Amino acid sequence: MKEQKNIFNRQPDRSKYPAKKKNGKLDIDLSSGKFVKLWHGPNHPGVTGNMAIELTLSGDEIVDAKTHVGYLHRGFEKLMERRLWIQCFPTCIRMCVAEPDYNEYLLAKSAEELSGIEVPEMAEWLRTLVLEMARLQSLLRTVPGQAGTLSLGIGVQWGVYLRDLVLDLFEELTGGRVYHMYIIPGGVRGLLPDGFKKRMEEVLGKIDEFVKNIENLMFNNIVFKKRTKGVGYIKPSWVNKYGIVGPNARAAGFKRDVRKDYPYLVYDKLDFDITHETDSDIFARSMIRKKELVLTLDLIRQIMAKMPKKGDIKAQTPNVLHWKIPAGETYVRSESSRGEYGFYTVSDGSTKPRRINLRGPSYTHAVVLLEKLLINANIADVHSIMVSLQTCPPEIER
Amino acid sequence: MTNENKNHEKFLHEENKIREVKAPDGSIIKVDPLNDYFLDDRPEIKKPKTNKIVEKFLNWSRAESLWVLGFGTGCGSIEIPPLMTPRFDAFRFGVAMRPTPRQSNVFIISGYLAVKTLKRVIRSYEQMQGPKYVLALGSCTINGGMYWDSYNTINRLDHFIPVDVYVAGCMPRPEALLAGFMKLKERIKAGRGEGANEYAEKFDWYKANQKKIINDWNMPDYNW
Amino acid sequence: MAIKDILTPFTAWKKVFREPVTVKDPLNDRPGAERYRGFHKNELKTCIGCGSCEEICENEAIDLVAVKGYDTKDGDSGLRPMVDYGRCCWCALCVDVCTTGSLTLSNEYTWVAEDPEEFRFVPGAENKEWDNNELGWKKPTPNYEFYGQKRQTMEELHPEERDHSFIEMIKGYSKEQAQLEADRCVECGICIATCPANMGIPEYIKAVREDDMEYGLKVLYETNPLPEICGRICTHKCETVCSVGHNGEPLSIRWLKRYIADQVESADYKRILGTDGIENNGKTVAVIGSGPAGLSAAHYLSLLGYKVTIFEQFAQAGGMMRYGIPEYRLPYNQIDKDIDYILSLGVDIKYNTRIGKDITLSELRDKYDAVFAGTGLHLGRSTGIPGTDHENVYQAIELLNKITEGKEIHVAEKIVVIGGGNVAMDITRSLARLQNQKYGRVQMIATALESEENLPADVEEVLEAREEKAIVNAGWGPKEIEIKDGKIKGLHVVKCLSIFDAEGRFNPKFDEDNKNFFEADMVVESIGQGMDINYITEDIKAELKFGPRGRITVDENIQSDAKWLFVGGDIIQGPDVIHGIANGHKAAYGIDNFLKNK
Amino acid sequence: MSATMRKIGARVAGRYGIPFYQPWINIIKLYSLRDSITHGVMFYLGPIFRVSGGVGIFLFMPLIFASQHFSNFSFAGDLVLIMYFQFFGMLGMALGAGEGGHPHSAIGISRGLSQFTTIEVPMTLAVISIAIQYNTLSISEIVAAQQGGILHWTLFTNPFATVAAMLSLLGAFGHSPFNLVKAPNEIPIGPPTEYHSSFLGVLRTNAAILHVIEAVLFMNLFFGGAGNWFELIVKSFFIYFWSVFVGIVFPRFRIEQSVQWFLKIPLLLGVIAIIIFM
Amino acid sequence: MEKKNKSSIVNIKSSIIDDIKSRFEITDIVHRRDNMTFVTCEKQKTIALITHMKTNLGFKHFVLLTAVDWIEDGKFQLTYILNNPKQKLDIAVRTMISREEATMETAHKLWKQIATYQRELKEMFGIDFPGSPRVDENFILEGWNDIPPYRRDFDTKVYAEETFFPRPGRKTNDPAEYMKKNLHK
Repeated sequence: MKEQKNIFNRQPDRSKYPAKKKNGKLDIDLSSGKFVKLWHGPNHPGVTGNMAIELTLSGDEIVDAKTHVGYLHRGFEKLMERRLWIQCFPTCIRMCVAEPDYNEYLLAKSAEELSGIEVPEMAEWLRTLVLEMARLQSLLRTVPGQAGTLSLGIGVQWGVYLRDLVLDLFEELTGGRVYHMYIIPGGVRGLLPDGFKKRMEEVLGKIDEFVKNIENLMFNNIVFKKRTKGVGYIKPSWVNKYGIVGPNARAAGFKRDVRKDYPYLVYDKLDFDITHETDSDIFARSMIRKKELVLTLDLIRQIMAKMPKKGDIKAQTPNVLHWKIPAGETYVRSESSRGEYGFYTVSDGSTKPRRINLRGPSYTHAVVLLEKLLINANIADVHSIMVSLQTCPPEIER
Repeated sequence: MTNENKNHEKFLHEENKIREVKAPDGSIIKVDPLNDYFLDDRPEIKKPKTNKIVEKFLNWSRAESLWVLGFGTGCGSIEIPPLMTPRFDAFRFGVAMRPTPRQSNVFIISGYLAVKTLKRVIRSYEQMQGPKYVLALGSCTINGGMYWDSYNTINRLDHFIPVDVYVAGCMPRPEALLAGFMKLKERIKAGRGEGANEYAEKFDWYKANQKKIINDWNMPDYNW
Repeated sequence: MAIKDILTPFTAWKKVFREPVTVKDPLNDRPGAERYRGFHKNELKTCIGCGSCEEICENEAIDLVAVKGYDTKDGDSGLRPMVDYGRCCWCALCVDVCTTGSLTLSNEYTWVAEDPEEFRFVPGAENKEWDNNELGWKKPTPNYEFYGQKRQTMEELHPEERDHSFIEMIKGYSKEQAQLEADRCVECGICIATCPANMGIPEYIKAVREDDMEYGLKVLYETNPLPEICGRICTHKCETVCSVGHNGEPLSIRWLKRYIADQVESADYKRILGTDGIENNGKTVAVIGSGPAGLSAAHYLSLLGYKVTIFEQFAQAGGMMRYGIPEYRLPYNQIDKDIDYILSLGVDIKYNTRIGKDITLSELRDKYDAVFAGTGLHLGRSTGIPGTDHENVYQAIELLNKITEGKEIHVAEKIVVIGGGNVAMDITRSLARLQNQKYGRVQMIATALESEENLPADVEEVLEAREEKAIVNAGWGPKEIEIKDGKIKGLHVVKCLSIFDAEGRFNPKFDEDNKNFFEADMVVESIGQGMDINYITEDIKAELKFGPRGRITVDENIQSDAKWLFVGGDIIQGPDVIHGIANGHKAAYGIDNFLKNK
Repeated sequence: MSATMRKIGARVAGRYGIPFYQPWINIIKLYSLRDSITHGVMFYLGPIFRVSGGVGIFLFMPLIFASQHFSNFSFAGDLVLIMYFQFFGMLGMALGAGEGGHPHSAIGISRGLSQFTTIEVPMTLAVISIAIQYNTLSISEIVAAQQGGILHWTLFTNPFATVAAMLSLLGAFGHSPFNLVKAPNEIPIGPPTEYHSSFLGVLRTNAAILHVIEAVLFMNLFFGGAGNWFELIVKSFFIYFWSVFVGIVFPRFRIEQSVQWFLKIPLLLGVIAIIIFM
Repeated sequence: MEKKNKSSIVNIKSSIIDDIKSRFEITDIVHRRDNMTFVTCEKQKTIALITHMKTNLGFKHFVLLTAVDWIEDGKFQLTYILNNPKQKLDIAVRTMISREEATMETAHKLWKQIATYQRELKEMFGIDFPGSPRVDENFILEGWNDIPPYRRDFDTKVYAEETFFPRPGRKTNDPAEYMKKNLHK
């Protein structure tokens, strides 16, 4: 494991850093002119979503960082306490813009688990397909996005174009472009349209070719390597301390993947192994995401091959207009492209949920971990570290 | 943004509080940071130029090169990257993303507006220059959308900043967004894009609405 | 510093020469996918304004508003959904829950406007250009519903078990069967207006769902004092209009009503309905006939504090319910359960007292403050075809009366019943049972003027009759009963082409050469009943006005022109129980405010 | 010119890119904006310096070789003058933006200045080596010396100087590996954060002139000047294209990395070039 | 990883549960799935229980901390969910704290992200965690002068109607009433 390798491989002189005050606060007396307070604010073109980081700089080194969230707070958990279970279905999707399908699946799964409904087999396959396609379109945006932070623009252009093709496939299957509203408590809302498999194969072919291009463009690009190797290093010991999950943990060598550890839907019928890297810096994390991309392509192909032809899509649930779910609580988790994504649902036997709480991976990555990583990083790397952790602010404040 | 907001004292950071400072010549100066920071003069109404032809030509140029402020306020901002990339290339229509409010003249409000974002939106809107236009996406700006009963999102956008064009859709598609741009161009060329003047005329009404919602008027405390 | 790292990025340049992938003209050459959720469309004809789309919408984006050209009528609330695109999130739950399937989404998605008020519209009414593109989101097909389309099957006695005994045929719902059936209700309330008594149907279905029988009973008794009876023999108009019935089987409202009444013991009726300590306001009302109208009037009058006395001509109360309807459809102990509760409210009843014979109407007029006449139709009508005077030709009503009183009646080997209504079916199936008991075989033929589809009897009645091996042969006009040496040989019939002529008056046309002969040695006529109001003496009759077919006309609170006389039930309106109950209910309030401002 | 470059860049990304007349529309629109807020005199003077730098170079640059009115005012020491004007423009920008008061512009300026100085080093070395080689300081003579056939271009006579200059050119144009000055992702747009409407218009016009002139300068110094208009356009186009060619496919260096990179290879080449002709 | 069959997970879990039961009195154990159980423990013992689980029962990964507002019986229910990545087990510890003076001792030393959870709970529910770092900075809401919004007695619909400006001119009517008005008086 490489220690943080500084380009000038000399320790920055600590003199200009503020000493730590007794209560852990750094005594930065702003008027001393040594420090500049800068807001990597909500209006920054680089921020994915709205999250502000209050940086205190001395020269180009960041001395202290505080993440401010709350720009996208809509109080989902409060709204969902006022809505019937079926009405929570379209509301809970809007919690995370990058991957709406995981919210749908988790709400459906917790409702089914609490009320003991069995989902038909065809619906399970369709759900896995939709979840994998959601992971695909999210990775298509973040893998080249990492290069985009270093202004390698064309990678992003290709990636977002291909993501758009995947969105078209979503549109045919589910009827919606980004918010699919497809996985409903009890099953799914439609079978595969005809000719879907052929079009899917076409798009996957284009994405294979894209992965080859990205490899040439990003992964053996001297400047990209210089900018990402050794930056934003996560010590393996932090993984448990900070609750790091998903690709960021796998980049630090931990073999943790909810799809493998707690198999849900039909993941136990698909054979794949967990991707992992060892030196956990930005380069390793983007490498992990590229491997995940390749893995998702392969998974989708497997699903398409093994999927049964016909089958009914929805179990018979009680009348949704007054569906009383028996009292109880459950925690249901799934693996989104950013890590473990879980719903903690409590129902009190009435027609409305008592409490639904989303455990998003960015909750720890963006707030506590990012503040730790940014200390003595360079101002130019703030944005690339944030994107490498794949933070999605609406998940933090819901 | 005067200081007399009713529950204002509760949320004032210490460095913004009114304080007395001893001047070098010994006299005491009362410093009220919030007033000094923000010039409180009202935006003047700038009437378009007299003769029609020049105004028409300028309007044409304003319509052809729309510089959008890259501030994704809501969930619709996920539909803006596809707009800028190969699939629905908006550069062809003269649309370009500008990072700073100073240089941009179209403000895309891409969905719901939390109160905290609303404060930044107002501040960015006031920083924008000259003939500025607002494109409101999605149903959240028209009548509150799905968060009509949320305590933290505003219901109607036209109460806070003058809006030029609304695009329907719960996250309108990029094509609908482009149609929105076309409509905006039409409106500018027809000379109806006077949002800035409208903001100046009804300044007090807008300010009153904004004050009713936002209680914490502290601005990030730059230290110089 | 691998050389490869410096050079490989340049491979990206090969993309320059490839054709760019931008969509040429994005505005109009990228239609939504075949299943895309675009803007709303609604066929206003099939929509019945049931409001279930408004109920499921979590953003309250849908309001129900009146639309020009669609007014409220039976089974259609006349309201149409208006969608507010400042709230809608295009989740299409309203399309999936729509009971009639009229609301769908087109795949059009571009709508740009400068004025925010424009985004509220009634789909289908303001002709938008996407009203007729048929691509777009429809309700997903393979068995995808939000509420059960199929009814809970009600188990009945098999034909073999029931065709020789008079025990009750329909067993009624078990607890979780009733709850599953009640769960299918979308609480739209369209059935309330169709039910003549305007019962709070969604209310008591909700009570069944929440298993709160006491509240259910309270709701029932608000508008219908005879739930047990009504739960068995009501003509359930509400089920024909139930919105769930449009795309699936309607809710079995009648059986649910019966389920509630069955669950509650008659002992604690009083406790639940809180009707024991009603102080009497001194006024007295006389009720003639203890049929549904009479009983319901008596119930509500005694609730209002009046002292009610009922005069019944037969030995037991119940009128047509007891004497007209055989026991396998309506067991007598259920009738007694309802009637005993009403009597327990302080209503006294005088059996075997016939008005006009023992007491005259004018006596009642003087002794009581108001009189309610609900005597019903007890006289059978004869077809008047030759041979009807033979002693083996009976009226259905008398036979049914005798069966109820347990008297012995003549049951022949082969019997023909003339008539196609419910009463005809009742007499056919009762005689079939008696034939089974006596001869072990059934030879019954029921014939009627009307053709098979528009037989007046309920569909399931005809079906069950056929199950009990009675032959129902519709579409024949009776010509003549052939009598040979004192015994009936059979009935000559001839094909009936049409029953009513252009103006709707009853004069059937026959096709003479298409003859048929039903061999039988007993004939029963059941072509409708007449009323015997000869107890109304001439002087009172002068004050009254008579409508078509001799029925007394009354105003909307059932008051005849002789102010003190209220007339209700079958003699003024409608063939079934629920109309009687509704009239009784209205009459009670009519009498109440008549006596208040007298 | 810059529009065509952006169009080519767009093509790599697979999209159509902006119509070629777009930059002119942008400039017109910028002048058409109604109100503009100034942050004091210096803020106002910044763009003026910038434009004067650009125009200055334009004046003293011999565009077409040996044609009368197009060699405009080229005199003996104009090479040094042009170098001075280049740096003068950069300085003007720095002063103006500093007044703007936005932290991002402050950082942008510190980066811009440090990067520009490091670019100057190999550039001046290359220029000195050429001056020594043709022992003259006037561009027109240098161009004259390179006439007659491709072999006479400085590219071949003094390859090290050309390569050093070309690499430093990358930094001058501010394309991708070294576009730290504007750095769209890290600090929104660097120095011109505060500039808007007419000021920005001035800056934009100057930027267009500056890029073209620098291409022409390099053409004259290293690629044998231009005989006629067509040759001028083609050559400057390719020189400009070189920086775009590299820029599109490489991400951005951090400031200390770019400074360090410049001081390594291009400096070495510059020194060798000088030694050869010493 | 070899495929663990169902029974082995269950008996590992039961051994852990018994271990916990012996040390701390825990009530109403609910087995939601074979790898998920909910356990209730009273307020004082919770942090000790969690530290015990973290140190020597291998529950290294902290999943989430949240609060559920049982307003009827005046209680907040705090749920700590912990996960044992090796055994692939989840155990959620529930504690009931009173709604009026809602305080809970802080657990931020165990995991770093607990501080953020506690900050959010302080702001959203008003549950105070004395000593947790930066607990009283406003985390999500800015300039909020009403009761903490996630409590159930705060009605968000009423609040939205008075503060924000709902668009007037919307009137809906109920089909049953409408028909009642038109068809039968």
